[in-house]
Amino acid sequence: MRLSFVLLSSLLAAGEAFAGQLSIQQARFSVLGSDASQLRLEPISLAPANKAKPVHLGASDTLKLTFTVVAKEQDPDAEPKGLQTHQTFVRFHDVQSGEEGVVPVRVAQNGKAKFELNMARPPSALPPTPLQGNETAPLSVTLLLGSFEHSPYSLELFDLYLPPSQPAPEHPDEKTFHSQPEIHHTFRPEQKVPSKFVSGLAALIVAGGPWVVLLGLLSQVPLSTPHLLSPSVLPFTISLTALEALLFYYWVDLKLGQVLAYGAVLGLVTTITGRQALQKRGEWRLQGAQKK
Amino acid sequence: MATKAYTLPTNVAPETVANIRSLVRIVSLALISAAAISSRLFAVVNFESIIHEFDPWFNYRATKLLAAKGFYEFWNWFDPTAWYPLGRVVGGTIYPGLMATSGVIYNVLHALNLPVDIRNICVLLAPGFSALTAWSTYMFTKELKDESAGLLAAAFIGIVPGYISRSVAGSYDNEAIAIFLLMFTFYCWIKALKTGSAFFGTLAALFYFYMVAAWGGYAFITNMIPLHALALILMGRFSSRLYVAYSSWYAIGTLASMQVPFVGFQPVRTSEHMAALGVFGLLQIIAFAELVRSHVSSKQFQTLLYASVVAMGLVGFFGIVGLTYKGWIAPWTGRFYSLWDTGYAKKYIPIIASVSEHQPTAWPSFFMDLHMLIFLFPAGVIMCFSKLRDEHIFVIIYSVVASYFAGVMVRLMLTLTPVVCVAAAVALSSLLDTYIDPTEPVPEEIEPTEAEATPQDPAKKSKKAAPAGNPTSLGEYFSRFTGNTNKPRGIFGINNRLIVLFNTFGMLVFFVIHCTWVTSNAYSSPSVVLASTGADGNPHIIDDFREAYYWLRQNTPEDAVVMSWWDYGYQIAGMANRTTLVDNNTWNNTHIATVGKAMSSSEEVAYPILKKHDVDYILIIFGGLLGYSGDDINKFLWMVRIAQGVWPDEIQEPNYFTKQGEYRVDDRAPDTMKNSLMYKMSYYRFNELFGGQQAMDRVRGQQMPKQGPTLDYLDEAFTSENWIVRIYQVRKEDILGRDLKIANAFEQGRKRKKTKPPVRRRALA
Amino acid sequence: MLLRRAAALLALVLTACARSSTGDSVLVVLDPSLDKDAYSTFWAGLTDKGYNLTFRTAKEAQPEIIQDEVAQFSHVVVFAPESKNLAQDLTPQALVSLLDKGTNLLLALSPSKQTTINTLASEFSLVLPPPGTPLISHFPARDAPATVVPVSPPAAHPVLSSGLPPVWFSGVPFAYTPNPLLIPILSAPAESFAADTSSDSGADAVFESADRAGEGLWAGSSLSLVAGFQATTGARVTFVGGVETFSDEFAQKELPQGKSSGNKQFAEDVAGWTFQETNALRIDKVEHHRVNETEPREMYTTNDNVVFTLHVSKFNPIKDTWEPYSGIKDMQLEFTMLDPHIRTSLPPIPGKAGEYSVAFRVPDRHGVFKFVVNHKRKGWTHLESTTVVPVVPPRHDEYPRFLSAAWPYYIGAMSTSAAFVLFVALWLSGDDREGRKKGLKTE
Amino acid sequence: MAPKSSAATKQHATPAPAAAPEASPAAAGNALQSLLNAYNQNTSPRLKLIDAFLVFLMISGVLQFLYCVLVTNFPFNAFLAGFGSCVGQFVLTASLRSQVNPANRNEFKDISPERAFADFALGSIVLHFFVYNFLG
Repeated sequence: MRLSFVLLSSLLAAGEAFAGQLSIQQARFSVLGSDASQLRLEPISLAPANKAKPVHLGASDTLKLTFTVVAKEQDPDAEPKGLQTHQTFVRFHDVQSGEEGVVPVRVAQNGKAKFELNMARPPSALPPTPLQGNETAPLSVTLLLGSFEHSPYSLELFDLYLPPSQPAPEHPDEKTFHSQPEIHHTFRPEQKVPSKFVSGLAALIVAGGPWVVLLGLLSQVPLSTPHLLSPSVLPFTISLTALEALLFYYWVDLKLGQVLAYGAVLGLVTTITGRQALQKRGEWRLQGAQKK
Repeated sequence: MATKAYTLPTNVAPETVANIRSLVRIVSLALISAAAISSRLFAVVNFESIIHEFDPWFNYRATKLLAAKGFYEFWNWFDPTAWYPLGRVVGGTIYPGLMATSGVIYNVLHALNLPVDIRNICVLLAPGFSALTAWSTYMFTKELKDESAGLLAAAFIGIVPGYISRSVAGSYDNEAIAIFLLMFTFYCWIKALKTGSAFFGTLAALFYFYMVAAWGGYAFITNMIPLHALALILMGRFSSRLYVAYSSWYAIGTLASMQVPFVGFQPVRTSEHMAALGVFGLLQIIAFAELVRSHVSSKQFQTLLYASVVAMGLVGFFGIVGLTYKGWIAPWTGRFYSLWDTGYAKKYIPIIASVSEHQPTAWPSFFMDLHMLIFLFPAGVIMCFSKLRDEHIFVIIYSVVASYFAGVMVRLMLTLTPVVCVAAAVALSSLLDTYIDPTEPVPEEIEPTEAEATPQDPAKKSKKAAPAGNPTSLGEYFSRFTGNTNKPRGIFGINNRLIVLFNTFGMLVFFVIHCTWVTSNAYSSPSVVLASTGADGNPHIIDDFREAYYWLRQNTPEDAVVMSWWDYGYQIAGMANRTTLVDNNTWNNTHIATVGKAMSSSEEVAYPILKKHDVDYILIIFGGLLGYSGDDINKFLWMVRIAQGVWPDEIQEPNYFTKQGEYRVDDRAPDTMKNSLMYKMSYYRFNELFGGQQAMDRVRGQQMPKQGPTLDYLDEAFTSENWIVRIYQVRKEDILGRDLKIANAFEQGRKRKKTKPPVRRRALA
Repeated sequence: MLLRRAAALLALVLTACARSSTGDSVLVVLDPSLDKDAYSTFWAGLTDKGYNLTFRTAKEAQPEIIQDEVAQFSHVVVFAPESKNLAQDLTPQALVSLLDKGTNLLLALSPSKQTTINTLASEFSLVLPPPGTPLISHFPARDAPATVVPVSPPAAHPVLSSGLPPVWFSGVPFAYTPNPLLIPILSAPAESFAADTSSDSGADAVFESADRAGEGLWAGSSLSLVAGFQATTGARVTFVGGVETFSDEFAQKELPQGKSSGNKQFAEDVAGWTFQETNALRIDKVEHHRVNETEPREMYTTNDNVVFTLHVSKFNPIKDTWEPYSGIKDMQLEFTMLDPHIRTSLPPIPGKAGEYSVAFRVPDRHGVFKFVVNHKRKGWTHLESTTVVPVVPPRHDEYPRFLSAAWPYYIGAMSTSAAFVLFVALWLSGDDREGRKKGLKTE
Repeated sequence: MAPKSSAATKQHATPAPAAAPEASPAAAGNALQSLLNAYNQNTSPRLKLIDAFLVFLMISGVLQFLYCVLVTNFPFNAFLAGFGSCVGQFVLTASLRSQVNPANRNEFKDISPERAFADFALGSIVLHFFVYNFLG
């Protein structure tokens, strides 16, 4: 804002510094189709107030711009004469992205200037106009006149809509210089576990069912347990039970090393007790055999 | 009184004979063990007490950790320096049996105040277990025939190269203990089957568990035993003994095998294990059927019964098939397929095919590894047919299966060797029996004891005599018998016997000589240290590997990441103690393919890959100067293939061949080859060695291009004495964000071409 | 107006004791032809800040810039637009290696000659027009030559102090290829352009120059006049299209609309940024630990909840100290293995100066992960920090036990062993006379 | 296998069932009938004892299997342990049965009932060790 104000004021201030003020005459622009058919032809008014309506160019259309560069002399009634200026540029500026391109215009000695923008062969300086949604951003087209003798002149011509191009080239690392989209890790879903009730029930069944059957069957079998407490057999039973208990306790909490150590000791005891218990049983069996 | 070819001392009490016999047996077993151990020490004698090859280095490293930190730490070991950055859950991806074994030995020795270095335990573990193997083979063969055959078998397995190749001192690998476990498990199985005792069944299960914990080859047992059982069933040899033996083995063994984290649920999930499960089920059904059949005598009922049995069988079978189809049971793994279709691996899983020991066996190596056993082997198998007890059937099946596998994969020669030894021993010992047994054939039998008494002595004697190399001792040994005999000549005459016997002993002698020679020359090289003979014929040690690894250890930061082809991963970890991308435990194909891609693509393509994986150094093996053929350029095509398997459109194998389809490294090599990172790293500055005249690659035997390759993204960091190991450092990114090629050009002061202001607008493609 | 003057004065007084964060020694390399006193304001500004300047001409080799691989000065100024090449130790390579050693450079391009600096510029992705094509602007109309251009600095720029009045510039403009390390500080006015003609008769030449060598017209605000560059080492370089920007003349020269130019302040700002006075950040400390713990872990377990904390401070040139700095709102933390598995914002903790912290749940995937902070913003020191932590699966005893789902199995196993015990007892205690069975059998 | 398997013994002096060769279901029906009778008559209580336990093990095994199939197999190791313990114990007991069964004496020459029981005990203890180790 401030900047433009400065420029403007400087422009006005420059009035007396130079031989005269540059300007243009018989300015008009036209849009030609690919088959040289004239799609649009309008004169350009010098008053910023009534700027021309936006211009749309197709991929193969051509924008024609013709005008005469003149210098307004000090005394108003003098006939302005055409001349060649040092700087006669057309500036294309994308206000949103700041992209900008400046293209020179050839001016004849008599100030006649002709500019063509053929979208079939666009000049390399033209700024990129990538699609935004289904539209390209407008380029504001400005005419710049500058010379060493006269004070400069710039005129905003119109807004120009060009066919879409690729977006402006970007350095691969560019994105790492801005904050990047967040990434969230998707965790594996939790193992789904049946309700405690169900598994509890099942546990009860597994615990209860077979035992009922077992006891039922055992009740059928004529069992005689004469040696249940006989000193020769009991130790073996006990030591085996102890081993089982140890293993169970291993599950509850024991380290492998410990269980192996205790197991070794118990195993030794068990072998001894087992040996004599089984010998005893062998005797019983055989004597039982002899009995008959 | 039967006529005898020669008389034996008769005035000896049978029990003294028995005692002497057992004494001789023990002594000879001891001597056999001694021979087995000592013949495996060539490696230590020729070189030094060092861990060999590749995998052993990892096992060694793991064992050190186990010895230092204890079992539970070992079990939970996560190794962040392997497979960077994926890391490796070591506890869950190894067979801990080997480490556990030497860990136990270590702790026991230290408990006895014998401060033995863990390294020496690892180095000497294999020879130690080879003695045990000899013993268990003895036991096994004893069950087949008799002690004499057992001793022969023990002697054979003790020194046969086929087994020594995997168990020399320092080759600290799973096979070292696995073969012992294999034989002993089989022994227990046979024993259980013979006696039908659950005790041996349990024992078999326990050793099976040990085997599972020790070696991936346990699958061999897992399928051999069911196969045997099935064969027996089909031959109508079902018996309660079989039921007892198999059930107790399978029930306990399977549950036990699942305790090994690496195996996990496989025994109930993968097809490799389904045979065992199926046979188990079948046995239950048959047992039931047998019981009832023997019990009821109703025609219909039996038909009904058979129908039901068959139905059950089918249901079970289709059940398994269906489950496999539904994916509950994993189908066969690739390694398994490659056993049936040798071309399979090359097509679908190059990573497996690339392993040298997975290549099919070359015929000469059969003779090299087994020598005369290879032709005694069939004879032994035939003899098994002659008396066809259950265990003989086992041996027959074993020999058939193992021979096939040995033909398919070099490494499976190992599983063949024991059965060859057993069969050969059976054959040879019955030969000896026939010719030494003094009785001449007469209707009535003589008591077998004497027949047995003699034969194993000459067999043993020969083994003892042979290394000394004077077989004449055998001669005078026999004159003892012949001295006081004046028997009729003829087919049973002593001379004819002697001819045969001498030939046999001759063969034995040559066998021993061959084994010794092969062992000392072929199988004792650590491959970490290479031996060569200089121009003057003096042995000359090439120690480039350790030189390079120690350079890494000394000159690179602790956390440096070293990229190399997977073969060297374990060695880098073990000797250089640096982080690696891939190693010999080839569990992640993609990661290996990534390395393959980096190696086989051009610098600018490879660089981002290297950066992404934080690679600091690249290590390659280059044999071109010395003619060391096992170098990376020769392995290069595998890298390409494996990479192609994952990125088919970026890496194509044909691009690395010339138009004529040759694999060249000279100026006719295609550009893809010349630009590949591996090529550049291998031949970088190679020309300079030849000062002016054209460089020569001694492995490929090709003239190198005049203009050597240049490197923009790597710096040569180290090259070993004989150029076998070359290490490159990966450049840091340019501080001005330029491409390193340009940065280099700038550093060398080359003019950069004038750049134009960028064109902002580009037409839509 | 008065107020602003006063403010400027005050600032000047305050900055009097300021220093760079990387050192005070400055080497100034000048053209023999260049009049040192014509830049007295600039030198004075620097010395007032506390820099000690060492002068040497472009040709003489003493004092050396680098002695056995050690940079002798923390900053180097090269104002030598007239001398085509500099002394032996000032080759482009040497200057780049200076950046590698953390030395900052302030370099003036030459509008007329192809000097060392001009060739060096292309390494920094600057594209210069052919020699002898200075910046020309006929806008605004003014009583200064067309090559002396008032340029108004951008309204808000990380390097420049805000509200800077237009700056006189005379020299060469340059284009640049996109490069995030490059920070355009002053870009040419839209109406300006580069040309080698000095009269309206040159119009055709200007027109033709456009399609000469396909470079197009060197014109418009896409060109830059002063550009900074921050190397990945953190060292900073500034290229100035024309030396005069720093001259006393321009500092005093009045703007067309009669206000004093912003050159002095501009020069100070540019030098201040280049010499690491302003926008200099650093990471003091990185902490990570489990939630409800204080000590960092050797390795974390999957699904742990982890807190990551970063301490950042900023250099205060006025006090010449590093102060905790909480001003960064868009800092981000990545938890990376090969690719970032988690990227989350790392906000400053209110109340704790200079602390940025976030808590997150470690992915359920083991491997060697890295806490990565890589905060790069144009004009600011890049904050990069990488901390490696292995993430491991739970230990064998860290898994949940006694799950309700498995009750039946537990019970089953127990009842089996119970049954076994009972069976053993019964079996051993029972009597088996073979007689019995025989008896049964025979009947 | 069905419970009947355990409910069968290997004794030869079985009274021939009164099953006439007719439609197989009926035949099967009274064949089973006769089977049961035969069993009840001439099985020694000790074998019956064993059979009772076999039934017990089978039922608890089946129950666990059902739970696994119908409800959840989530701690799969626990299932394998529980189920495996039943199956393992079953086969071990079955082995014991066939070993002590006097009818099989000729098959197991060198295994006395005591030896058989010792084997059985050893096997079970080892089995249970692995079971508890795997139970998680």
